[in-house]
Amino acid sequence: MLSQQIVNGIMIGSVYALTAMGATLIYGILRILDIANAGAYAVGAYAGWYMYSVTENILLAFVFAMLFTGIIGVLVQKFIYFPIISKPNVIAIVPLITSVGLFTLTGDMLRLIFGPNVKNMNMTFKINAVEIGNVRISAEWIFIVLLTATLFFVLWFILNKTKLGLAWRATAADTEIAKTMGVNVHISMALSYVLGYGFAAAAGTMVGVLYNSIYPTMGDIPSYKMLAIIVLGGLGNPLGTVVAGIVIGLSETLVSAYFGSIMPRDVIAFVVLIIVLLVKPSGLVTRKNT
Amino acid sequence: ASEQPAEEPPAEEPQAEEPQAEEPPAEEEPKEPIRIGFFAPLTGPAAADGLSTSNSAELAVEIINESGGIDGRPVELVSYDDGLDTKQAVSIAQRLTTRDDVVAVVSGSYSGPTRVAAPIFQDAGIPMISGYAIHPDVTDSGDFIFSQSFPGQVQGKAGGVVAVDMLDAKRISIIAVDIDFGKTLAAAFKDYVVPKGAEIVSEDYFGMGDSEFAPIVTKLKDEIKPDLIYMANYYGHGAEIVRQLKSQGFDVQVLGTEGIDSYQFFEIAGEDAEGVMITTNMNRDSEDQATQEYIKTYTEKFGIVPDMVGASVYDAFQVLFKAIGEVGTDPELIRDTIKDLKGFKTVTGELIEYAPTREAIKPVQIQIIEDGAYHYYEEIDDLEIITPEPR
Amino acid sequence: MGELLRVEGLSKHFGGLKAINGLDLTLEEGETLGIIGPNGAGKTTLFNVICGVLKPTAGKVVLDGEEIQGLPSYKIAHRGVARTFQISKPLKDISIVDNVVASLGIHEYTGIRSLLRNSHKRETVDKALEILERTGLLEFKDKLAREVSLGYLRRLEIARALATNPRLIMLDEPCAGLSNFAINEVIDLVMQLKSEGKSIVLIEHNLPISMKVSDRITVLNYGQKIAEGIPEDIRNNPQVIEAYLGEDDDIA
Amino acid sequence: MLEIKEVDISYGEMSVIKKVSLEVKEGELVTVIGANGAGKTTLIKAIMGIKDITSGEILLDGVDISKLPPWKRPELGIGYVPEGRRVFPNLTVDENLRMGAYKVKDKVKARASIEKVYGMFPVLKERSTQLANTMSGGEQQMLAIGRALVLEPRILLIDEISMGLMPILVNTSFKIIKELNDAGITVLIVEQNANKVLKIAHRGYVLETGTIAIEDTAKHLMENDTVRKAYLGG
Amino acid sequence: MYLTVVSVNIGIFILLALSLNIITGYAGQPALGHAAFFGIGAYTSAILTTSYGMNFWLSIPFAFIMAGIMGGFLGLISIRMRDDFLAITSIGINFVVVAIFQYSDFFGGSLGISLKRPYFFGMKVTATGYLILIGLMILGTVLLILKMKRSWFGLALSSIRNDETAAASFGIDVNRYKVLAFTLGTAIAGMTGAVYAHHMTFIYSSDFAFIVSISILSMVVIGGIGTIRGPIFGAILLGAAPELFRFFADYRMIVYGGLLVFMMRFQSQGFLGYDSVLVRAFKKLFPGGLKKKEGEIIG
Ligand SMILES: Nc1ncnc2c1ncn2[C@@H]1O[C@H](COP(=O)(O)OP(=O)(O)OP(=O)(O)O)[C@@H](O)[C@H]1O
Ligand SMILES: Nc1ncnc2c1ncn2[C@@H]1O[C@H](COP(=O)(O)OP(=O)(O)OP(=O)(O)O)[C@@H](O)[C@H]1O
Ligand SMILES: [Mg+2]
Ligand SMILES: [Mg+2]
Repeated sequence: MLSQQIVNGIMIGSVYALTAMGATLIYGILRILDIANAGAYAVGAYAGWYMYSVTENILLAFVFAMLFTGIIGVLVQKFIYFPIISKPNVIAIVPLITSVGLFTLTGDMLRLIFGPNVKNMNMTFKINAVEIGNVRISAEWIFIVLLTATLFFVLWFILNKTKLGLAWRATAADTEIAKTMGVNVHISMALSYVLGYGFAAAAGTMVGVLYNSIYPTMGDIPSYKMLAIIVLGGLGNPLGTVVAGIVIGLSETLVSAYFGSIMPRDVIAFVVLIIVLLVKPSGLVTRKNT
Repeated sequence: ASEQPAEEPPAEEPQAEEPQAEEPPAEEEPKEPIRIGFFAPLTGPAAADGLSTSNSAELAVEIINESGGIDGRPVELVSYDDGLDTKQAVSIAQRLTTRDDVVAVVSGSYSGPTRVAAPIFQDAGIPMISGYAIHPDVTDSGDFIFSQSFPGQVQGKAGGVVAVDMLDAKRISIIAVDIDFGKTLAAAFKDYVVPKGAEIVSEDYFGMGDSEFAPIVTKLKDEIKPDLIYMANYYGHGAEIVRQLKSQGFDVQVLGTEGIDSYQFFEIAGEDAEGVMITTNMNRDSEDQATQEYIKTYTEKFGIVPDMVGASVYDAFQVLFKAIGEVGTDPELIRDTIKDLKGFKTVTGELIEYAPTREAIKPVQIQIIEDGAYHYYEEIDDLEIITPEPR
Repeated sequence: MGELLRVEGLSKHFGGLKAINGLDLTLEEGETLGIIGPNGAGKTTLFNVICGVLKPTAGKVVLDGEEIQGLPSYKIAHRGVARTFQISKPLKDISIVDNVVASLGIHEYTGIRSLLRNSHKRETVDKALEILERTGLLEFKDKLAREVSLGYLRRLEIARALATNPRLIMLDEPCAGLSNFAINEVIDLVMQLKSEGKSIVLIEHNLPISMKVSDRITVLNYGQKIAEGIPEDIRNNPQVIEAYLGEDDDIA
Repeated sequence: MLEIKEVDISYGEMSVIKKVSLEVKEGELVTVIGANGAGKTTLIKAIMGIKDITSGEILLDGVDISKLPPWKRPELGIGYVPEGRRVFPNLTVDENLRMGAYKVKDKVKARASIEKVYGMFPVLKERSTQLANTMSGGEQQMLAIGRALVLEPRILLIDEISMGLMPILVNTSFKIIKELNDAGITVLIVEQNANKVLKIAHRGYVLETGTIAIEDTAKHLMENDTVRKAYLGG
Repeated sequence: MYLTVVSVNIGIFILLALSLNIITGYAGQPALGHAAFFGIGAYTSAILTTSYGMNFWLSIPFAFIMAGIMGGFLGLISIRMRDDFLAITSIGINFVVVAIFQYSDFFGGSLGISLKRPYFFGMKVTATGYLILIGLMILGTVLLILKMKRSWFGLALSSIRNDETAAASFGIDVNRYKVLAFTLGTAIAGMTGAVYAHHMTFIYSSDFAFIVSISILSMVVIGGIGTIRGPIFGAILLGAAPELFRFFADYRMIVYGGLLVFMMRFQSQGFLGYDSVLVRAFKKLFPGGLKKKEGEIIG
């Protein structure tokens, strides 16, 4: 059973990492704890669901979800976040409250448009589950792990290997000076939101497929769990996010399998977080410096 | 569907159109409406249940008004959204009792809001019937407070009957949601099955928002190997559990509760739902005309199939209509009438009477899922089992 | 006059980098010690270690015969050591005068009891204004610290240090970013402090200033002392010239 | 090349630059000196586009750039050494320099410029992977200068080059500026160290509480009594 | 009656917002788990009055102390962690506290705790009674904060908020003051919790969930962080919102979310913050009217 549980844990962990990837990116670049990213996750799931129910094509559903939500992301950053963070002397809580407002807004908008009841994709993967010894991994899960790995790699590559990534980090450090170096902050931030919200949408759609249920409040739990994950991962660090997601997935699974119901599942993430941070206040993975 | 603003007066036309037998011709002024309060979580995490109940409330009022109201007086619904927040429930209760001039109230909400509102109605001397709140303290608030569903304790016991007496389960695993609903049901279930010689081989509790059950299912499949799983949880959880069972290839009898009595359970679980049994209060295969009529009109009007919470709230209204029809709008008389109500037909079966704790005594339905729908399996009407124990 | 401060075998390493490396120093009561040395020599790090912002890797800091290394910086401040920051650290969203008042309260921060004591008594505010006057900040007294120009923030550093009424003042490049006129004011101020018997440690790259006010100058390089002596000697020290001053002052 | 015409700038309701006009011709090295709080930094920020002007014009090659977003300016060849270093704190030294070369399209060329800067300030090369905020004050200043140079600008705006540098490096950096200028780069430099800057500058402006008080050749300024008293310490 | 009950609810939020403002507004520590301490107070009082038969009035100081002690622990954690790490850790603490309430039978577990209405000299305390009590508590808290703003304590918190290293350089024991700020702020929240529990007559773990913390913080920020009037105004606005917005029926959560976004977008200083449009207009109309008193710190 242990090996199966470890596999379960890693799988769940990849869902968490996937879910938190967009928020990690946005935090890494803009230092905004963007709770509304969980709203994008739900919006993305609905967009994916809509496309799938019209076309029955899952690939199209993914692309549409990411594009649609990414565009919303651009609008949101252009008309809301950007003006806010470019004001002088705004405190860090302001964007956070904004994102809470946005999150409330999107959740309820979804409820009004689509109703409070669950929607489903009823999509079955044609591929069979893989069995290795007595460990069983379903096709959906393999797909999730691949998706997480891909997004992680894309993000890692952009952040560390491209000029855009450098510009993002510089903008986070000092927007004013970044501008004078030639960074068009409108474009670079818009891009960060396209990706940040696009990733969230991919996660939302994927989770919608996985659990076969899409509903307006589906972002509620990710909204805070992803905060725990990005902080545990060392804030704004994609590798950290993957590691943290898996650590949390594993902890939850193993606790639930071997200790039963000693605490609510969602709390495990925070218990792990608090313990890790007390020992290592800068998170699991920190950027190397000399 | 509940775009209707909270206090919009109900449509008045039906009254004019319907030929009204016992009434003198239509020259008379329209009579003062009877106002009935209602609250439910229309926003927030429980919005789906809120919608079901408010649909039912609307439907109940519409139907009674179409048939000429009560005593010729139209019924007006004063409906509020509590957002599943106790603070709001308190203000709503205050508003209903001091401003809105309602003669009685139905709660379409969960235990928390219903529980905090109850003492306010009690103090104001206005009867409240809770549709489906399970918390035992709700009716403890006083003699004006009733519960339309059987208490968790009864349903848990009934689940026990199904598990050990009907299905002869020996090794049972419990998976329950960690709120009053799941805890109460699981406890009552245990209390019944353990003395009967069944063994509870595992108990797992999880949070309301949880959707990941692979670890539990793996554990049950590889290690515990129960011959029955008792699920005291809601449709989202239940559906995911049966899907996981299927995906991990674990074939075991699942017994659920009214929590998964919702069409949404099939929506999510699809074929994996087949064979699952539940304890609930509505018999979908009932020959009772009112029940079939309710299912039909509800489905036509709202485009979705009614569920247990909706049906319970609908019944709560039927009880109130009946009482008001008999004794008018005096709250104390209404209370007394409800208290003495016996053998009243509702869409969730016959309401035998209210227990001294003012919780409904009615048969428990056992339904089984076959061909993507709930069907009759058995009914438990043994009074020993369905009468709540005094507290 | 006795010894006020002694630094013994002090080291501070950042990973492999030895910012301070086995440094010995002494400061007599009432003395003004100039510290010069190339960029990155470890001067600011020395201040940070003495003031408790950083913990030393090895070695001792002795103030008044007591070892103080490793004490938290607020305790060191309580022992009469004040310092300015090379990169200004103003309290940005409060006014200039309140920046100084905050510093005047050094002995008032006694925990919950401080809740009962008014921070803006007449005397306190007057004292703050007097210090602002001395440091040429009076006209900005009601501005928020974030609204004044860099030069004035440099002066605010000094004002705040003075406000704690220290025995030992450690100035980290107080004249950087100041106009010539203001530099003279600062020199006057330092001379005045000297005459009041304060002990001073001064980091300053502007050598004429250092020479003018210091009784003694210590030269650091790579975290070590490479020379020490009276100003004239230092100026002519070939090592100092090579590593620090450069051969030729004329660039045009 | 750069021409500022009747520019007004204010913070909120407080006006800090009043009808300032100044000009830097192609290939010139011009300095602005002035007391603390005179408005020098504000003026430079306005040219760089990170402080809005209330009225007036800022012309580069005869074109008004005052409405241009700041990130278009490096494209026009404007390099900038900001006041107070403003290095990107949690980027490494090398990354800071790469940011300086952000607008250099050619990767090879960018690398070459960075290596050139490393040549000028060897300590930066030694520390190329150190995070900028852990560098000493003077080291950060070198980085700030280097970051502006990697762009190989046509015109360089410098807000206090000598701050926090050791004497030998003060000289070096003025020498670098002079050499760059000799090589044809136009320079506008704000500086407290009037003695040194006037030695290399062609012309200078004296800014007093937001207005230009004196404008003359560097040589004349050095001889000017008021300037001598107020800015040259003698 | 209805208005009274709504006012009590708002009053409770005012106290919560004012107390959070001590931690977040004055000391600058991002604390996103304030509801946990509200809950600790509520549960302390509830357990004392139900399981130990303690008098309600006596339970209030206990709630105050208990929440303060727990808040002090968070303060200790805040010494080790900065900024966003602290913010998220405080969210975590909120979740852990709620989980403890929910999972331990001692705290009523998933059934919550039902309480009896308390008496005041033999009279059942009514909504009006609670309103008076809350009013007095608000008054006390406001006076305390006024005092704080003019004291060395307030100046120490402002200094820490601005720059901890600088603050330490002139003798402020940063750690101690952080712990004190947390203790004071959370203790007031705890005291509020005691009243809340008895006013509601029923408490349940999720009454103190993270979302409540966020609402409290929104009140502080919407009103104007670091002022006294701000949190009060924010609490009134957002506290009354569920009632005011009933008019919008189904759209009210959208209106609520929209309001937050709109306010932050156009008035990030808060409605009555130091540089807000309203305050500036007021200053223009009545020069000297809102003049900063000597010694009022926050700028
Ligand atoms: N936190 C740190 N991590 C790594 N290196 C550091 C750190 N702090 C300082 N250093 C290095 O230690 C050396 C000494 O720095 P310090 O600030 O003491 O120099 P300094 O003598 O004050 O120089 P300057 O005259 O330029 O201000 C520098 O090379 C600097 O890069
Ligand atoms: N953010 C701000 N808000 C309000 N006023 C400001 C702000 N920044 C600068 N000022 C004011 O503008 C004036 C000019 O400031 P500026 O920084 O341009 O001066 P400077 O000449 O660069 O001085 P220094 O030599 O000290 O750097 C000063 O009086 C200052 O008080
Ligand atoms: Mg230094
Ligand atoms: Mg300047």
